[in-house]
Amino acid sequence: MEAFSDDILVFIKKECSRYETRRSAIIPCLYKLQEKRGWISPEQIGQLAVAMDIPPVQINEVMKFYTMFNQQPVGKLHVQVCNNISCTMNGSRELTDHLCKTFNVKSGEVSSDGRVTVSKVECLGSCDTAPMMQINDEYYENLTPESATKIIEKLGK
Amino acid sequence: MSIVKKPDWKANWYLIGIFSGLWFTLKTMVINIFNKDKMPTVNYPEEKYEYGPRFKGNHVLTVKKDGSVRCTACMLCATNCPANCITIAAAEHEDPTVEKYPISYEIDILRCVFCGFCEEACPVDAIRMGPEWQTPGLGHQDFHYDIQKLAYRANLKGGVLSRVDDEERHHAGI
Amino acid sequence: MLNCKVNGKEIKVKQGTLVIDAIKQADYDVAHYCYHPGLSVAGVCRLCMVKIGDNPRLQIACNTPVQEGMEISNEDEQVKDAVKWGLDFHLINHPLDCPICDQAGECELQIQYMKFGQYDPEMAEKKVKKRKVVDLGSKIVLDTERCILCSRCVRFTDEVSKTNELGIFNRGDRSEVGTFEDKPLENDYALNTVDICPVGALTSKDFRFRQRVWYLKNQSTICTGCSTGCNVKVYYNEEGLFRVKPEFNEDINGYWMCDQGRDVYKFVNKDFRLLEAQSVTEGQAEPLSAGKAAQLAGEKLKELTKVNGPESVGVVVTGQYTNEEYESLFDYMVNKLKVKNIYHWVNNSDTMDDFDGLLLRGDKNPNTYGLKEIMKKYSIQTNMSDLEGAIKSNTIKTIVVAGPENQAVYPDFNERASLFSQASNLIWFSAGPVSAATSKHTLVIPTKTYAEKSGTYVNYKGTHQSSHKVTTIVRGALSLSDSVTLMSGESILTKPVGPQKAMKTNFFVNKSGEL
Amino acid sequence: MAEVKIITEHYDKDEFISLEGYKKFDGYKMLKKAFKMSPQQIIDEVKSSGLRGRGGAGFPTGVKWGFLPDNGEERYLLCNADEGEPGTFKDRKMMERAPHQLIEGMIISAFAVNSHKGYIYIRGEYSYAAKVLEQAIKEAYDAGLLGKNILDSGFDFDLDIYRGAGAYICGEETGMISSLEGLKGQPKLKPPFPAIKGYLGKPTIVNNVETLASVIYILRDGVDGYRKYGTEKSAGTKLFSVSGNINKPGTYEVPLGYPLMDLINNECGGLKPGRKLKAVIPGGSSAPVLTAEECQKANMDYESLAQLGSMLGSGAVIIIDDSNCMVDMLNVIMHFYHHESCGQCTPCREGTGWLHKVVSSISSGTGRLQDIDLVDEVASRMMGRTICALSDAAAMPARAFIQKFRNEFEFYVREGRSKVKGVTDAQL
Repeated sequence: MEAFSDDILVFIKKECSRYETRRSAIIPCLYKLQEKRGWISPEQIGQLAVAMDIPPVQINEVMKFYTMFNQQPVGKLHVQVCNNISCTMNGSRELTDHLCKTFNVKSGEVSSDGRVTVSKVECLGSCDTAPMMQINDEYYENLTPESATKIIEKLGK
Repeated sequence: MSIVKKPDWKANWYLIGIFSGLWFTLKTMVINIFNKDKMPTVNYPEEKYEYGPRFKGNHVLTVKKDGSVRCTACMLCATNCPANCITIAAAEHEDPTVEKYPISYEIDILRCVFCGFCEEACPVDAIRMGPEWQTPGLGHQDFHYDIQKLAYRANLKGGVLSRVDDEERHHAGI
Repeated sequence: MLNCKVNGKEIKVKQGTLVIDAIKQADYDVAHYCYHPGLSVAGVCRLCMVKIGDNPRLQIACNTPVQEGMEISNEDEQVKDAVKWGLDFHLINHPLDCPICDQAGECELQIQYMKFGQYDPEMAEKKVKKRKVVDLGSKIVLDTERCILCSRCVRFTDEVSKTNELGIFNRGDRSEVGTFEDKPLENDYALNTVDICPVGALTSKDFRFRQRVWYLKNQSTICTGCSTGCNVKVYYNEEGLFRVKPEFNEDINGYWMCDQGRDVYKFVNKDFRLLEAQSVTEGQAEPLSAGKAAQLAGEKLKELTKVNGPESVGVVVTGQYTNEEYESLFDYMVNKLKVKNIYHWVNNSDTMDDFDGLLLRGDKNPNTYGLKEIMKKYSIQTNMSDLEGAIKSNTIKTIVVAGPENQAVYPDFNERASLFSQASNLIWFSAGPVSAATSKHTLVIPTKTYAEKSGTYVNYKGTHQSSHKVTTIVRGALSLSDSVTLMSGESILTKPVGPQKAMKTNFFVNKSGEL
Repeated sequence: MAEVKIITEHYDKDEFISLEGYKKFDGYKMLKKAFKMSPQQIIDEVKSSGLRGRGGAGFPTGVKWGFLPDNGEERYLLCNADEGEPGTFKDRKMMERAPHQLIEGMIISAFAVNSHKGYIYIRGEYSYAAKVLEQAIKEAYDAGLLGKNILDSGFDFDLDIYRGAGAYICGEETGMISSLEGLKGQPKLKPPFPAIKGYLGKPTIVNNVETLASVIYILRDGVDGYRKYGTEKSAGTKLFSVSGNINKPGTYEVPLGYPLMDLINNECGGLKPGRKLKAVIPGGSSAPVLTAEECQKANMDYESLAQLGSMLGSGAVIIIDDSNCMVDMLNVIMHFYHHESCGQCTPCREGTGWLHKVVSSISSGTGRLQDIDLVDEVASRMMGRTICALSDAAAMPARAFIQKFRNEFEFYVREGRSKVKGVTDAQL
């Protein structure tokens, strides 16, 4: 188990005093932890609990409540295709199936080379440009199966 | 308290009774000799009577597919037993999908009234009343049936399979 | 005081009372899982629905304070429908574990189902599967599938024990109660979570599968584990005691008790008891009945005080007996035999004043304060440390010990016993066997434990609490007062104790007419 | 009547994003005007303008502000930018295109309710919007528009941004407060309402992005100017996020009371050629669906839609044409609520799961006829029984779909396939 680097510890300290309660800093700190590897391991939660002086169970509760924190390793490119109503009407299922087939993964799983994870997510608030997907933090809109593949391949290089 | 009664005067006419009895015996014997098929009795123990399928005889503990006892030690049979003849000791099973099982299950067959309530109370078809009714034994110890006897006695040929299967239920999502 | 109407019945309640408590006060049943008077309000089970006035929207009773003139109804058709469906929502993903679930028989789901439900399930789809038999340390087993997520246990660890072990993870119907990384739940109050769990999600390892609850009777008594004197309920049948649960007492323990107190029933059971009296003369043991032994002891003491004088007798008393027993013992010793060498055996003087801030105290005797009161009353001021010298110098030749009921909390037990054995005569009242008592003339007399006698205990703050006899475990044992009566040559009225059989109630037998 | 651009007037200009550009278009002018007024005057102004919460519930903003207790406790102003309702994306547009508009609106509102600390709770997925806002807040601090003694008015206001992490329920105001406190985003019991006991037990006002931005224009145009648009009970303009099977999806600002069909045919360029309108969800996925006939008489305001048994919600108009299977649509919606239920109250936790299971068993062809009634029954028992409105939000569309498109559901159960050609089994 790797100890937290100094910049993370500094960040945690800063965030803890930024908000009215120390607990409010849990989400920002979890984001920070996820930044590096793309997911958060239980050991990291244990360490964070010590660093923040909050019971680990409360951090775990928060982490498991929110969908944006990954509890499992994800690929370098975390492709999240919106599968809610407007996107479904505009062909997001075909898009997801196509991506899964192209990169040879099942929805929610990491591809064998560890590069891509394709997952279905709920509405990302970009319904006017459906179908759309989010890769890591970026939105990609008005997709077709072909254009989506191109984008991912370009980013993967 | 018993009261000794003096014999009635009618008792003096006992000879009539004796002869009518002898006559009945003789008559039936002759009928039976010439009409053997209709005879209601059987030649026990050479012949044995076949009871109906719903006959409530000695208990059988059913088994699972892997051969272990189906009983989950829920104690409903013991609770329901009007004769108080079932004693169960439960224990934790190492397999978490089984969780609870009986380490000992005893039926005091001498107290049992064969009412069948245990069978009815069982939620997992673990106990049934079997077709056997011959229960000879030499001492009291022979009438305390344990798991070995209830589930695996020789004539059950390795055990009777329960109709309720955990795995099937699991797949059905119950 | 506020006036309100519950189902048409007029009652008066205190300011700030919740509707749910008002309904209970009016003797109506109200279904609820998440509400617990000792915890904060969560309002998540949505079963305690009531109709207030003409408001068409149902309210939850646990988050609504009573207001003047409120008209509360929980027998309305609308409420019944809400409760029935609320129950249905609880049950659709609840596993059919009743046969193997320890909670069966006292499960709130079963109780409510028999009252409001009794219908066939409408759910044809698969239930949500979750983790079963999760080991949470040495005390508790967790079954997340059975959990109805009432969050009582989570609130308990947050608010009462303040240890924050439990949490609810994930969301929606995938929610699961648990600890972080299945860490053991090992705080001193952990088993309270088992009590407050309305279903069988949390079960106690100690009680697990040992008995079905409907075979057990219960009786209120007082925990003798420490000087707090928590009010408890012991669950027992003819085989012995099986478990202890706390009972509400606002002044003493609230709704809770510690986990150590839950083990206090163990020394009461037959396996750990002295079943009959023993007279050991120079290594030759001879069993005899307790009554005989007490009479023998009385005669012996009378003789010894006459021969050697009352100064040669030392009496050692522990803080584990009732006030009544102390009274009779002191009366006999001081007034009849003129013995003044009465010593208070303190088991753990270093940790005596420890307190963990909630309930648990360092003084592991239920009645230290009662003993001190009595000693004051008879103006006895002695010091236990003097006794050793007195024994060694042979000024005290006879020792009478009112030994501890629970020997486990006396770490110096064997050491003291061998000290007392140096005196030539030893009379020991004990609930458990005393193998270390090896004096020339030893008489060990079995005594009753707290569950077998009635009496008064005085707790750390001087509250007198009387407890009642629960059951008889060892028929040959005597209470200390009975022994003293016998020792002084009088006879006690012994009622013949028949076999105490907790007859199980059999539905079919009792209601045979309905078959 | 056509599109009226009040809030969105300068959204097409890129320079509007920066403080400089924003100031060019009269930015922060209303703030100066506000500081000359008394807080009570602003509250009265907002009250009489008839501004209603734009987040979904439509509660009058001025009235909400009036609930604050006058006990000298610290107050918080929270901006609800956790826009999770499927079909809604107006707030994202607002934050990305005009961050200073929101900041100005917040300072004015904070001044009105006398709060000195504000948070913008933005949903975690909107990382770009969060960056834009963060930059804008920094600019505002540097320009003395935030912090101590703003524009020499003696009023202090600190604004911070807080990112959520992907939970629809945090759009509910108490859920958002929980999340902001660092707890799971589970709604809290009401009463007490946030205005009395909210964030950290202090009085708290939670308003939507659009609501807060509207305050600027109420001050600019005055009550009469604001009320020029909209209806008597639903005053002003509103942003509608139009999506689905439509030619020009996007955000449109029209006066409240605007006919739905006009919005579809004029602003959004109508349906795709050869398609027929089948249904419209007028206010985000939790609003009961409208059939094509109902759409003809629907006006986009709170009352008109309520009359039709639906609601305006967050203003997310989802257009469904005849190429879509309604069973499938409901399955998608139920999956969403099953996924997003916070798991606190039993009826919602179990009910959303149950509804999803039943609907997906219908859409996978294994449904029974009685399942259709079961959905309606289960949904009806979920309504009004929980802490927050999520179970209502799940139950309302379920009931509306079943009631209004029953024949499609029955066909699906009987035939095991969709009535609409080309739609295969649900791939969900």
